[in-house]
Amino acid sequence: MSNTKVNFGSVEFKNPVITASGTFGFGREYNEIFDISSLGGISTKGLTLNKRKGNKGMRVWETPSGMMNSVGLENPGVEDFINKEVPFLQDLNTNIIANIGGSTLDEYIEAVERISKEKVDMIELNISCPNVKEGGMAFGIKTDTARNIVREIRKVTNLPLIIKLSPNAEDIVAIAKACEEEGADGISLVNTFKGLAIDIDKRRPVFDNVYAGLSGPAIKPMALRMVNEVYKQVSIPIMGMGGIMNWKDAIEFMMAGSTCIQVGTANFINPKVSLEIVKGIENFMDRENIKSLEEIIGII
Amino acid sequence: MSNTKVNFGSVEFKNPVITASGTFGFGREYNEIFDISSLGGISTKGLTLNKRKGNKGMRVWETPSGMMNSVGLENPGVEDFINKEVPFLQDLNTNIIANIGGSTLDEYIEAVERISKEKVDMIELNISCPNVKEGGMAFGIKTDTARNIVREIRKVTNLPLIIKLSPNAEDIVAIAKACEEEGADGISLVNTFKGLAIDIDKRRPVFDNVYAGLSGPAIKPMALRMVNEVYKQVSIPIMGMGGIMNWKDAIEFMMAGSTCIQVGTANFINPKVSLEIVKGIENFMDRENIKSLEEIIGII
Amino acid sequence: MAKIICNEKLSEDMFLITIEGDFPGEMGQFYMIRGWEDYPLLSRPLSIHEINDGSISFIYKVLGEGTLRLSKLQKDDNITLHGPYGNGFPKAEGRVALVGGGMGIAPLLYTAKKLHKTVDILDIYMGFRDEALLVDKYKQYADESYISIGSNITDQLDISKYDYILTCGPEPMIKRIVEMKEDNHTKIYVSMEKHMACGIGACLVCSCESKNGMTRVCKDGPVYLGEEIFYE
Amino acid sequence: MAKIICNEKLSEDMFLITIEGDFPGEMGQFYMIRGWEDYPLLSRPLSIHEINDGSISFIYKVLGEGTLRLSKLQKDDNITLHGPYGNGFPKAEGRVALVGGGMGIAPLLYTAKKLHKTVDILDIYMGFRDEALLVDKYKQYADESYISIGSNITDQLDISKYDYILTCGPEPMIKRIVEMKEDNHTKIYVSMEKHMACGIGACLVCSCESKNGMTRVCKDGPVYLGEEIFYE
Ligand SMILES: Cc1cc2nc3c(=O)[nH]c(=O)nc-3n(C[C@H](O)[C@H](O)[C@H](O)COP(=O)(O)OP(=O)(O)OC[C@H]3O[C@@H](n4cnc5c(N)ncnc54)[C@H](O)[C@@H]3O)c2cc1C
Ligand SMILES: Cc1cc2nc3c(=O)[nH]c(=O)nc-3n(C[C@H](O)[C@H](O)[C@H](O)COP(=O)(O)OP(=O)(O)OC[C@H]3O[C@@H](n4cnc5c(N)ncnc54)[C@H](O)[C@@H]3O)c2cc1C
Ligand SMILES: Cc1cc2nc3c(=O)[nH]c(=O)nc-3n(C[C@H](O)[C@H](O)[C@H](O)COP(=O)(O)O)c2cc1C
Ligand SMILES: Cc1cc2nc3c(=O)[nH]c(=O)nc-3n(C[C@H](O)[C@H](O)[C@H](O)COP(=O)(O)O)c2cc1C
Ligand code: FES
Ligand code: FES
Repeated sequence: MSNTKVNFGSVEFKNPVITASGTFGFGREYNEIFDISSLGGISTKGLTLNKRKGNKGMRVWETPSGMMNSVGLENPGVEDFINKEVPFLQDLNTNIIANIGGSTLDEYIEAVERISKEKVDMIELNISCPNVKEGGMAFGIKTDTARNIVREIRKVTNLPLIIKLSPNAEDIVAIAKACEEEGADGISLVNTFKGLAIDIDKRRPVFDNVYAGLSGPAIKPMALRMVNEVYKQVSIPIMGMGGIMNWKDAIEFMMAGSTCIQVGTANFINPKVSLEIVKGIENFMDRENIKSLEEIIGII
Repeated sequence: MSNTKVNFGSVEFKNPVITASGTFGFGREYNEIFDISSLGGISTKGLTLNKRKGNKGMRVWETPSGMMNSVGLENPGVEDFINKEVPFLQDLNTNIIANIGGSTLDEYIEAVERISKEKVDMIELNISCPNVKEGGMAFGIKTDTARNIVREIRKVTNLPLIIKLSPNAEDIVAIAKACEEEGADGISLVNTFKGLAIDIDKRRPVFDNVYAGLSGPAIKPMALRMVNEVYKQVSIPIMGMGGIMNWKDAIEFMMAGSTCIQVGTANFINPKVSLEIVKGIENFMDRENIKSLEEIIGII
Repeated sequence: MAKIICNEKLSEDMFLITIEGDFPGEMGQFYMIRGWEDYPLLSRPLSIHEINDGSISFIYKVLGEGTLRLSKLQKDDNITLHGPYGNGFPKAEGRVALVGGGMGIAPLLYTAKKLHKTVDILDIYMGFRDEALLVDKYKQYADESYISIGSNITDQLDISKYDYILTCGPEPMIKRIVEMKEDNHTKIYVSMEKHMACGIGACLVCSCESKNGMTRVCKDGPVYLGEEIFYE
Repeated sequence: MAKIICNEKLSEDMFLITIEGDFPGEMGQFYMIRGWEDYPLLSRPLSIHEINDGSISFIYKVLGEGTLRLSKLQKDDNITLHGPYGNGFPKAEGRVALVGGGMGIAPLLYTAKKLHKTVDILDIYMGFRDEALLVDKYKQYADESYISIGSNITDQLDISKYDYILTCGPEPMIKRIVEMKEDNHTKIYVSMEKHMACGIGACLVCSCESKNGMTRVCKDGPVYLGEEIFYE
């Protein structure tokens, strides 16, 4: 059987398939459906220093081949995560990526410091959440702001650090380069695209927060393009995502330059999809006689 | 019956429905299917100073609820347009918008000067075509470059001038403001989103040009958001577009801040869709007892 | 994937779909259903209406794209179900009333079937907007059944007669029932509706605030003690 | 919108669909077809296979999402057709051969039906990969018919015997035929295939360069004189 192992910088993944932050909780629910240890990794629901209730009002809206969400980083806070979720996650045989969000630089720093004392395999710094006012995404739009936060975070953690970029960034390649220069170990992209939906009968936005984040197959062509643009300009590895629904999409992202891929919205459509993507990649490797996925990463 | 008239700056449109550049040719083909004089206006296929053959290789690719195109501004050139198409267009009872593209500032200027001698109702300056290398979109990414081209073009034409913005712009609100400051009479947005598709069997991009432009329902949430962001910050009127498939989508765009709306990809799915959108808007106005569309433009 | 046994039109816009297979499920639980491959993107939550040997059924009202596509499916077509999800109704005891409004009657049939043998009294209240449906099917399990068409079914309800009220339907109806409560002996359980994505508690799009903090309607609900909820 | 009369499986992956209505069309023209509302986005071009009083039919091969969805449609289901589009085959005269490879046989039935009474000789050549299909239907209009399965149908073709060759099929086949031409008496017309969006000549996604400049396959084609085209 084919060897799906990939090295993402210094971290080895048994396969390149990781479930995306915010779409897989802390793994417990999906673990009731299949053995999630068979995945390459899990990125946790976005964590903030303190507990958050998230946004009020409608939180989900369906669009053509996409969905918009306005969860707004509802989460139990880092401390609760460490006490209640880390023990469960550590017993799994898969890589654990702690996804960290925040509203202020200090909040990010404190959260990262705290999590860095724990046995998680990686930190994914979310500077790209479009659903929290004055937070998250603000850090991921301008290159200088992004550079600054990565620099500060890099000082306080020795864990492998990947930065999750926003497709709403002014210049995603420039931001990725800045992350690389400031010592990030990898890049993940993309988070959701900022979108709007209007209830024409009520004559007002569907979401209390007005704008919300678009994910799913609708965004795939753009996400894939951004991965490829970044791949051509940076040397640190990439986790690509955005609308991956099946193994073919996953291979496209790898050919565009992703070392690992993340599966988000697709989990909602088929809870076992990440497992099926692992199998699909294995079969593809067998059929095409691919010994190592390195052969196809960035091949286009 | 309801009065669907709107004033776009100094130009009156009998209704706000305009067919989008590149999706309606010069109107001839659709005029065989229905009387296109019943539309508010027509934006022509993107014209350049000289004739262009467009891109080689695959030019269209279907994506989930979207399509990518890589036509690359194939067009007969401004002179041929004036000789062969303008006479036909002038006989129609609808507003004619000449969409102008180019690769260099000089090329833009010359094309606009030439077209300004003709009886077209408006110029739509396309600084956002993602499908021509070293051209089109390059002008629509950075605010300063956009500002500069609008300033120069404004000097050479007295026709109402609208600038068509790219969703790939670094800061679409800043660009829109710059256009306003430089004397543009309106803004149209959005052009297509830059995307990538990969043929995994051939291990190479589908398009010879690698990236291509995504349009259709997939992009609607993002296009609508951009229209709303621009509407909040500029006072010149907006023509909104991106994935409008029916009258409900059109009303959403108007509520987000569009004075007129443009229909692109939807023409391919149903050649009479623009007419049906006009009817749908009329019925909506009757039902909701709306006397003038001004009542709902930007209402959210 | 499972096969459709039949997909019967009950009225202008209501359908009863029966699917082949031995599906598990408790009263008040739901399945995430898709009768299509890719489009629309999300699956639709539907409450278990009935489970028999070798089949499960749902009733649904045609509202938008998803239920419209469901309504076009025919015998032997394939359909995908994920579930059962949610907590479901509690094992009520003593004197029990089931109160359903509109499509809220859907989960009450299976609930009635499960409860009618063990409780002392089982009364069923059903409110419809235009037309009463499936009434005989429900009556077989009821001691008394009450029906209203076009008016508030809650007008007929005296909650003090019951130990348990299990209710499902539009939020204003639920709210009225919860507000009827004066003493503490009647336990009112309500089934809530929220737009969903995952259906299993992972994505938090169905979260809402309850008196005990944030709660996921798909996983911690959809059934709650009436007083726990902030109504709109 | 029109109604489906029948949608018959001809082989593993080929179907014949017949649609109710009096549809216009010339030989070699096509329709843009969608057997669905919103998804997939674009309509699919299919060549007219046959037109009878009160019906039109197409044959298609199941390849991707669109043709798969077409294949699931049943009698009485609705379908949307826009057309007829394209120039179609010219009114050939004298000795005529129709040469089809694979799905390229689709437009040749209607072409044969239209031509067989007016031309001197009408021979039909059909190349299949695995299995011959519909052969009898074609034979009724042919003076001679030639069939190959798995090999090149062009091996049987002597083009000098004909005044006109009308051909449709894979590009390598078409190219072989065009390259056979030595003298000038045989006119070879080829039907080209390109991915399309509008189908009517407005969007230019089907454009390609011919010896006479840029040409829109949907509007100026799909039929061209063989020597006008640059083959790949
Ligand atoms: C736990 C639960 C059980 C339900 N049980 C039933 C049942 O047994 N019978 C029945 O007819 N209906 C039931 N509903 C409501 C049903 O899920 C919606 O009517 C259905 O999803 C509408 O889909 P659509 O495609 O027709 O509408 P659209 O408006 O096109 O749907 C768009 C999106 O909004 C969601 N949505 C729209 N309306 C609702 C709604 N009222 N509740 C939740 N999501 C919605 C859809 O799921 C979809 O994601 C239940 C809802 C929940 C949450
Ligand atoms: C003028 C013309 C006439 C045709 N007549 C017939 C016919 O009579 N019978 C028949 O079986 N096929 C015919 N084809 C090919 C047919 O259109 C495609 O096989 C079909 O569109 C594939 O759709 P899909 O959804 O199954 O495949 P997908 O690969 O899922 O389609 C994705 C997109 O690519 C386009 N596409 C894919 N393959 C082709 C192709 N070979 N040619 C053009 N577009 C393609 C589709 O239209 C769609 O937009 C014709 C094509 C043209 C241009
Ligand atoms: C409901 C939902 C919640 C999300 N929450 C987070 C989050 O907390 N942190 C984060 O970095 N990304 C979050 N995302 C973004 C996803 O991780 C992913 O980047 C995005 O959805 C694109 O991938 P997809 O199209 O495969 O879903 C969320 C996405 C969804 C749909
Ligand atoms: C095939 C095609 C060709 C296009 N050509 C042009 C063009 O020449 N000039 C231009 O400004 N926009 C062009 N566009 C962009 C459209 O005018 C429109 O901005 C875009 O498609 C978004 O709208 P839609 O989703 O309704 O199609 C083209 C779009 C398509 C699909
Ligand atoms: S629908 Fe995902 S948590 Fe409830
Ligand atoms: S498909 Fe639009 S021009 Fe041919």
